[in-house]
Amino acid sequence: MLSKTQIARRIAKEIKNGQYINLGIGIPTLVANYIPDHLQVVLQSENGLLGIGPFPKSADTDPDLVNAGKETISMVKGSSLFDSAEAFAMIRGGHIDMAILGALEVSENGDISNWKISSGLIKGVGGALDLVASEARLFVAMHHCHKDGSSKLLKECKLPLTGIKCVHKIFTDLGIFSILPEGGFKLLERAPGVTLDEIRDKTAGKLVIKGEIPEMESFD
Amino acid sequence: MLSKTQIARRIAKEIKNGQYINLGIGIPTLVANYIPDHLQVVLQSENGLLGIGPFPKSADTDPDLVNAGKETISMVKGSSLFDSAEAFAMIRGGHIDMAILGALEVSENGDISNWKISSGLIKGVGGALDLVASEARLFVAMHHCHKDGSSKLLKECKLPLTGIKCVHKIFTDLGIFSILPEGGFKLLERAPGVTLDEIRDKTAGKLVIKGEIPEMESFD
Amino acid sequence: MINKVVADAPEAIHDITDGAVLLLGGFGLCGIPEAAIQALIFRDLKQLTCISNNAGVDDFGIGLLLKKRMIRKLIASYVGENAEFEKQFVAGDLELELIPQGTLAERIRAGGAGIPAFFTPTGIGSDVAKGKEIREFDGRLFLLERWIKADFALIKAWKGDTAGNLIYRGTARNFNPLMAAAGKITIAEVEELVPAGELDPNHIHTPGIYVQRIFQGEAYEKRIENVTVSA
Amino acid sequence: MINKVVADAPEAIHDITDGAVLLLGGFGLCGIPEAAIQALIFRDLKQLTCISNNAGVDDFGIGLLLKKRMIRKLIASYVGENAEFEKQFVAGDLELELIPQGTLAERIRAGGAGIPAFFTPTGIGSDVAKGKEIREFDGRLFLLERWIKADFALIKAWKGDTAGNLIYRGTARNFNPLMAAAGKITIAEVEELVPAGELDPNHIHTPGIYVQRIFQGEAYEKRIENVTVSA
Repeated sequence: MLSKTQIARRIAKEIKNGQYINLGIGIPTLVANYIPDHLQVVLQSENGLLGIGPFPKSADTDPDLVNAGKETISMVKGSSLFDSAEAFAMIRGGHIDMAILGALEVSENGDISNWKISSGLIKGVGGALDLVASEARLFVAMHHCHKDGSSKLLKECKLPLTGIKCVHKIFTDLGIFSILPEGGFKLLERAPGVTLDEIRDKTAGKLVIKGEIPEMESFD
Repeated sequence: MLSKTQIARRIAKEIKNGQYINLGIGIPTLVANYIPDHLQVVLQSENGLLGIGPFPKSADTDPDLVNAGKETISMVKGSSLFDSAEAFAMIRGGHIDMAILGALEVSENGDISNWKISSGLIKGVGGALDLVASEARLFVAMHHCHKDGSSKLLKECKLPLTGIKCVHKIFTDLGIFSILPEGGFKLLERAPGVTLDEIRDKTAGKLVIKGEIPEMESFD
Repeated sequence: MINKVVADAPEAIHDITDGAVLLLGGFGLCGIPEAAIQALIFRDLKQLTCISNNAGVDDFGIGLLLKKRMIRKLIASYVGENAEFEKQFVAGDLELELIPQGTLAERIRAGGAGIPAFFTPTGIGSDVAKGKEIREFDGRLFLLERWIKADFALIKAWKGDTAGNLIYRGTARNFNPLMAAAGKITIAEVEELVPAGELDPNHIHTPGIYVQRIFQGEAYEKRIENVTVSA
Repeated sequence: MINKVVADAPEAIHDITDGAVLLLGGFGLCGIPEAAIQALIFRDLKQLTCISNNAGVDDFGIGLLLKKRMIRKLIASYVGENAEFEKQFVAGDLELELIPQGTLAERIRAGGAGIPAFFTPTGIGSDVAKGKEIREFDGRLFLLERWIKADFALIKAWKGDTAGNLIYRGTARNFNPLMAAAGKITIAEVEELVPAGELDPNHIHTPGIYVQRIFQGEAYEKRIENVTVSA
């Protein structure tokens, strides 16, 4: 079973040279820390920055420089700043290659629900709807199950939908799954030490296991 | 009868403090030279400048600084530069207060035709269609008649229309006219030495002359 | 150049009335019109409609207007950081319209640019699409969204000049430039106000034509919502 | 940062093929991609569709492509300065689509921004509205216009960096930033190319994400169409 950090590290391996990437709040934000140095990739913050750098030193925090999670950040060499309309023109216009988002539920045909809800109130939709409707390759990073043990990989989402048929791959603490064109979670890799039975047990939607399923390389 | 320069000088008197104005090619461009110094007005060039200044000294011409007529210009203090989408967002979005355009024909209900045509080819539409469709107050500056002596103030335009029911006032070498809500060119002022008969004679559309028509102050 | 300078925030906002529709710049607490908000809470206004990406936090930003119960309706993309908001909403005292962030930005941009409606892919398949016209272009589905305009836009920039030209700094730009163009009366506050001609025309983010009033604010707190640092 | 630098104009445009749809930046001769146009005329291309505000003059700008009869269709707002264009058009060798300048700009902006269609007041009552959907919003009539995208966008900036970030100068900005976003492959030429990190992120007009290739051009002529001076 992977920790949040390990999920982030595993996703980082999927990143290709030359990509422009939007990282959602939560586990996706952690991915930034594990992108291999030899890759030239650019992280977008939808509040108006291309080229997110590491968190700043304490003395360098700048209230005018935050990411979409309202956290203080830094810029890298070659960054550019712009307004919110331009930020989403980039997303909607198909210029962002990949989006990595958290989710509350994913359905076996690739629908996603990731709206936060409390007291019956949807707390917000943010920029996720724009990202899932864009042409960006969409990866989901999340725990396989809710805290009560129920599966987040469902036949159909129960919560309000963020997007339909848009998820490409799902990275959980138990494994990696792609969405089959005809529907179904296709298991690609298992997390170290996780059995097929455990994955079967914790996946409520249609699970497809074909041939030998490799175990992920372990993380130090 | 007014010269082009005198038409421009007369229009300049209509300009009010605080206005943002777009000046078309031809007589309208000349208006810039006669705006009273005590007025704070800003001239827009739809190729991306607010704050057109005078033509530059010969040594100061800059190929990267031209107006919509592709003429070298200068900037004033407080100018701003922007792209063509922003320039027309200003126009279409109702931020430009007044537009002064040339015309080939104006109809008695305020339609305007100002497309250039040669060899049966419309040479272009430029930004005029955007200006006439905006909420800017639209003044037309033109000769009263074509070179063959036929009137440009018509019952209906014969050339392709640039806009409908959009002209507020017309300034010609013979006089100043407003468009009546019910249709018709209402004569407001005569050019120095021009008789009502001459204006009647040279106006093909419905002309409305009510009461005493003042003669313009003469120009030195 | 046309001089747009007013003395201070109270003068700038003096004619905002009950029931007014306001655009408020900023993303979270970054780039918000602190001085205008402070001036607003000293006025006994009611039934405001506030359009802003977020609702601030309980004791800063739009949260201050919420606490004074000046807001009847909030149009935003995310309101998760504000407990006061949740309380009033659950009690039924407050109306909320949630809009995807990119659609919110584009609708405001459309308002300023004279585009009454546009098609966007965002929201297809979600509740956002309910009741909206859906149409296929080039084999994909899109839904029709309308422009957003407001009586007043309250925005914040870094530097400004007397002609209303504005330059923002860092990610404090966010919604401010779009809102500048979509307000019937746009009120800009800046950290540094300079005479017209001192800003490089090529660096200006918001041309002065969009700004009706400008003033220099004082003692900006610029509170950070989440301080995150690396070792 | 992703390095977008190519050696020169011939390399940058090497894969443009017959029948390609091109966006070309500039207004008149101001801010046009001189080097890319020069490289194009050395290639024996046919049946190009060129989208640009103007058609250049007979011996400069897009006029050079016209003279070589490389263009089948021109989409522009004004073509009045080019006699060669008129000759080919009257002979029936060339197709022309005239679009109001603001609509042209907004359609290209929409192409880059993922907006397939939008309503605009421009053209109501004119031939431009023929065959287009007309709809009333808030008591006024608007017509529906579609996005414009292209296989390649050829644009020109003042300064650029290796990551493709661009800064324009004066009114040479015009259509270039919009076209940058609407080209599947956007080729930017600059007068000065600097390493990533040398341009102030706050001054960048076109973020590098829109640019696929960048090179520094040589010996820009920057011809002035109408030199006008004051005494």
